[in-house]
Amino acid sequence: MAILVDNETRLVVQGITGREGKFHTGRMLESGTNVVAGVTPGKGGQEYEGIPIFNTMEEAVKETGANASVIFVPAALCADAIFEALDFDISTVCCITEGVPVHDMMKVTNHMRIKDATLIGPNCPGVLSPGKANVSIMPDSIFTPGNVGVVSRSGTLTYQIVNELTQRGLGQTTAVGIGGDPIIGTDFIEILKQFEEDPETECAVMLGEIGGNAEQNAAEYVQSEMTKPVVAYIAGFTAPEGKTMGHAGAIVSGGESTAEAKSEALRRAGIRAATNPSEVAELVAEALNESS
Amino acid sequence: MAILVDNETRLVVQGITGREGKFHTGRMLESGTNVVAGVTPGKGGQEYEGIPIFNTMEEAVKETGANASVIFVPAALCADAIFEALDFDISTVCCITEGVPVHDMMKVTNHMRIKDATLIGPNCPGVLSPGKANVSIMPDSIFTPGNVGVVSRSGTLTYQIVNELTQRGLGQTTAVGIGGDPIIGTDFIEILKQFEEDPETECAVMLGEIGGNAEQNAAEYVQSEMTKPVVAYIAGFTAPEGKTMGHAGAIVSGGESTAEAKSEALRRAGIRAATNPSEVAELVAEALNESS
Amino acid sequence: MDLYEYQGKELLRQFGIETLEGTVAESPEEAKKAAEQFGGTVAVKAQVLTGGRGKAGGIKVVQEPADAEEAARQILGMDIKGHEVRQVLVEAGAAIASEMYLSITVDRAEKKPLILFSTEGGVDIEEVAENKPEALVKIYVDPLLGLLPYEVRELTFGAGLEGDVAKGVGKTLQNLYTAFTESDASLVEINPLVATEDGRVLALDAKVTVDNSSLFRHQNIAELHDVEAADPEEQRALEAGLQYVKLDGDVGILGNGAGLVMSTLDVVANAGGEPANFCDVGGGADAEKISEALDIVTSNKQVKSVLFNIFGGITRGDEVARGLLSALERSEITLPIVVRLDGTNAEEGRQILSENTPENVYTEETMLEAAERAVELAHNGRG
Amino acid sequence: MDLYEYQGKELLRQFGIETLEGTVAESPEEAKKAAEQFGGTVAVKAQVLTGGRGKAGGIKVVQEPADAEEAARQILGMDIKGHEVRQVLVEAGAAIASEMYLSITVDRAEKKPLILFSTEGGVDIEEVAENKPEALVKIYVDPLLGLLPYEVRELTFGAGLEGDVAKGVGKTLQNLYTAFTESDASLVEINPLVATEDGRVLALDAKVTVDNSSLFRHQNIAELHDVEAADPEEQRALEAGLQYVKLDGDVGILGNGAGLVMSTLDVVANAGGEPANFCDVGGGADAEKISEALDIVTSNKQVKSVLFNIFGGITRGDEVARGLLSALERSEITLPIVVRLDGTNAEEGRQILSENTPENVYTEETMLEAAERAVELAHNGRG
Repeated sequence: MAILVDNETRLVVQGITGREGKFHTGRMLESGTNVVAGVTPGKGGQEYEGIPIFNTMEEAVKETGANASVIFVPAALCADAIFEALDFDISTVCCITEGVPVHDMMKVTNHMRIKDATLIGPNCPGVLSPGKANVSIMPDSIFTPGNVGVVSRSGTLTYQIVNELTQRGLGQTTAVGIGGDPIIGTDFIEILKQFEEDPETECAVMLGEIGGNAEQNAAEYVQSEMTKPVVAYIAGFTAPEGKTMGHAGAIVSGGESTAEAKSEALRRAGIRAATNPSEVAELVAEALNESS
Repeated sequence: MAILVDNETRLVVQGITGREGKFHTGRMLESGTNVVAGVTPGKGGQEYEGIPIFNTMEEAVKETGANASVIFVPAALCADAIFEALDFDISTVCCITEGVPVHDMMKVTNHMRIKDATLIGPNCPGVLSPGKANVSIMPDSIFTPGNVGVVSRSGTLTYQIVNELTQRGLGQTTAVGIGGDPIIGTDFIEILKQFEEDPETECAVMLGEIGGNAEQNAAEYVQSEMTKPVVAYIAGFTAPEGKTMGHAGAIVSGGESTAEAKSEALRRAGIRAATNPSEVAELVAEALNESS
Repeated sequence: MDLYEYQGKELLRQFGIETLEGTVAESPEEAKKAAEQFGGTVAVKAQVLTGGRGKAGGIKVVQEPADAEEAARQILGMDIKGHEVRQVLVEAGAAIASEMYLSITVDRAEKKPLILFSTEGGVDIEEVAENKPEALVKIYVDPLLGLLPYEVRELTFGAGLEGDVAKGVGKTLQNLYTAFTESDASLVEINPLVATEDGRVLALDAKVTVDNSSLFRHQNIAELHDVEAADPEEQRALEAGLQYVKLDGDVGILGNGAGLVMSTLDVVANAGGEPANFCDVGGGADAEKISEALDIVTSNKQVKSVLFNIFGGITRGDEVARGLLSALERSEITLPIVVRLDGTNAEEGRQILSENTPENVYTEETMLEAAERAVELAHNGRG
Repeated sequence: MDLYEYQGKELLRQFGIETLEGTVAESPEEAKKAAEQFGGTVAVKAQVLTGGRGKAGGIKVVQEPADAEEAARQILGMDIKGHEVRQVLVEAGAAIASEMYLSITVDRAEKKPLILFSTEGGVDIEEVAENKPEALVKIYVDPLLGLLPYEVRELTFGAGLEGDVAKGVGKTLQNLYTAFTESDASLVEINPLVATEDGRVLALDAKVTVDNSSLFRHQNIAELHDVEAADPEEQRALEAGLQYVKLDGDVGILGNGAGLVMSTLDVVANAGGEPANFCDVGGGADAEKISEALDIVTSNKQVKSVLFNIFGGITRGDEVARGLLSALERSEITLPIVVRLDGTNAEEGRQILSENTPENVYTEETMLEAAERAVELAHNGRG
């Protein structure tokens, strides 16, 4: 088992003929992902790495039965690409692109309330279920199948921690990069909920950062609803107020959005909150030992 | 039992201080309806017939626990009034006003997909459950409690038929006037579904007219999903093509939208379709006899 | 409210849609002058608020200004499905490469704008839908999101368009959607939408219907209402706030409520009669309104008898009876009038009527009886 | 991107929001001229992209033009939280009856625009929220519907406004919402929004932040970016496509990925060091970008050591090592640089570095070790 993407995933790459689209399609194929289609308006009828390219999502879904998509189109076109994916009943949409306008994302996320689908991102590394499907730009090589679910607002920090988990022999069910923007399709809570429901996941790792209060909301959820242990780490203790730290959403703008406040809230909710990234794997091992 | 409105109904009148609002509030009170509040912006703090008036729906709901609303505000302001009612969790909204712009209604009805509420109308007589609640402009005196559910696109035609039912001793659970506009909040199907689920309703009467194909859609639903007998009558056999017959939505614009096509479709679906209004009560009596 | 072709095109141009140059002419001389101004081939097109003018000979394509004058002479004054042609649109010619169809309507079941497009233009779209459904592209738009770029691509790719034509159709669609929403239209139709040989995309015809309920926020469009073209009875009813539709028969019909009046027409037809009109006087028992309605219905010289069908709901039967009597006192109608009163206080109402009625007024208890009586009286009247 | 008060007001005026008359002055003489032009009381206000200018003495209200000149002389050149004042806004006076607060922000959890209003204006809204929550009206707007009339009433009635002030605030709110969406703002704040004694409602201050990701569709706003006011290092990083934030410490920090760099800062702080900056070089191992980033980080004279933290994911460790070496060859940095390489092909990368590194480059295997080493080297450098 895994969440969001697995052996049943039939992936369409939106923006498959761009530089990023091509590069990562190659890598997703190498990871054994079932990439069934690409979409680039005007390039319908062509192929890339043997994958048929379509002009529209409608055709792609109709011809290939695609059920998941990953988006590499330019930021200005992402909202349109997401709406298109949602309209043809793609159930998991990962938008990798960075720099999508916030107002576009407010429209998209509010529209999603009438859709039975999950949007991951934008500005995210995507979703990877080791040995099953790689719908992401994450390096497959550092992953290994196992029973730890990882959900994170950042990319390389996730690699860092997954790598340490793997080196310690702690494999993963699925790693989900939910993205570093202020408005994202899916917050921590929704993913933690799926990990809670996934029979194979035995421990969840949550990697947060400064900005907003998604971690606090997740803490409340964990405390009241989750039975599985959660290990967390929040980045950005040294971030000054009012400065955007790389991610558009990583900005301290009030007491609640600091790393201290978040770590504090997590601990109050009974979550093991690491003080530095290298503690995470250790705390996971500890949690798994205790619960087994 | 009844549908949509009953003894639990706590009604707020939106536009209570207008001419129509005042008049019908009086009548609804006379029918024993639990009118708990009125809303007219700028008249908050006043009273009408002992009912407190509020400036906003938020206050009205907070102060009185209202759960249903009836709207008498001018057509240009109806969409806003409906949005306001929906936003404060009113579960049944009846918009009586005629002449609401079609584009406004498209926005309203599409927004309703994220709301767990029922909008009846606009351009409708409302909903009346005899002996329980009158959230309508219908004359309470012609109704009597019983086991026939009535759903209709028009007003006086409904009175005509309810009167005949009552005279024949066939009481009603609830009568719902869904309205005569092209875009309405609730179509026949949703109401028929509620009658099917309502334990007290034993037979449903559907009063349609020319324009659109809501009756055909309802026929399909009745055939595949309903166990209770349905009696129908469609008005407008003599209506010429392209002419609006009083109701904005009553216009023949293609073969499907004629009274013949609709009656034909109803009969194919096993529905007793009357050829004139006075047959309806007879067919209801027949249907109830057979099913008992 | 329907717009004339030339008005519809003016509206579309305001939203950036290209059309051919054209001038409205009310006389053959004006048509000639317009043709001279454009030079070369021109089309002379009847301006009427009905379809089928092509088949009726209401469109002529000519080469010379003198021929345009002659064409206008033939078309002006023509009767097309009961509509008198009082204006023609003289339009410059174009080298047409292909004809397409594009429209946006309000879909009642989906409660959304519906875009229809076909590469088969200039023909009846219902025929295309029936005979060649694969040539028809249908797109439902979410009114809260508006038309999205991918939906435009759905249409252009779905129809197999390419190059300039794809771009031109895409741009036209975006502009048409804006025109549709900004004007509160219930229909905008371009048939044919043409691609010219030099790659432009133009609206060769335009049919625009604006939602009557929205005219309060479109004063400029409301002002386009052509009082002269309207049927005089319908125009008078409109001004009196009555719902009125003229029909061909001889039984005048009035009642309260659209559904009840529609079914009254049906019952009259069932009884072997032919309704002369649909007239909904609405709620209340306002004597003035009833008398105005009676005047309008009986101003139709074909009418031989009148059926007044009232179901007393909120308005009680006795009040209605008094309103009716007061209306009858004011009017000088001698035609037989059958009154059917039912509902709240119906008996009291009938009592009032039976005591005070003029000779030409008959009362009945049921719709069927009333219809039969009215039909019989109309037949007698034909005598 | 933050706008200056005068730019924000210019934007709000374009959307119909009233402000006082004002002129930007870059010298005391210009300020005097402006004050003469307006006559009477004027305010001289420092234009800086930070809050708290009032407390810092950056706003002076004066009666005479000569006093305006003197006020401008004092304010121009002032340092407010590290921002040099290079312009003042000289603004006409008004008879103020009451001060209010109005803002629209993007609410991250609800994913909707959030309107905040309070009749307590001119003060910190977070304090109002804490101390007097009943004075605060909060409204979430559905971005697909836009601001609805009833929501405006929620605000005006909710705050107990009446008469002209209620109307003026309602109109201001509608205009502000349009400004917010049309400009792709992430914040529009008017504090105080004032009612004048003659019943007008005016924006006395304006704080506008536009979403950087949307600047591609707001060329006019993007052009307002004040290159001169920006920190030179941050400006250079911006132009090089690097994510860079200047801090106060002496350990320069670079890495790939925002989350990883943020946590590197934290680990350095844990090890007793003080980060000098945040610098995310992004993915890839582009030697040119790395060398530019190193130059920017070390151009800060406070920096005593550099920590370069790379997790090889897509980019393999050996490639990163080669890119880094090539970057180091180009630069003339003599400061100690600690390189930590982990992830894909990390060992190969470390091998390459150990064979070819200049003397001032140290390699470490883990973040913790690398941070400790960098901190130690910085301490030594302080000598």
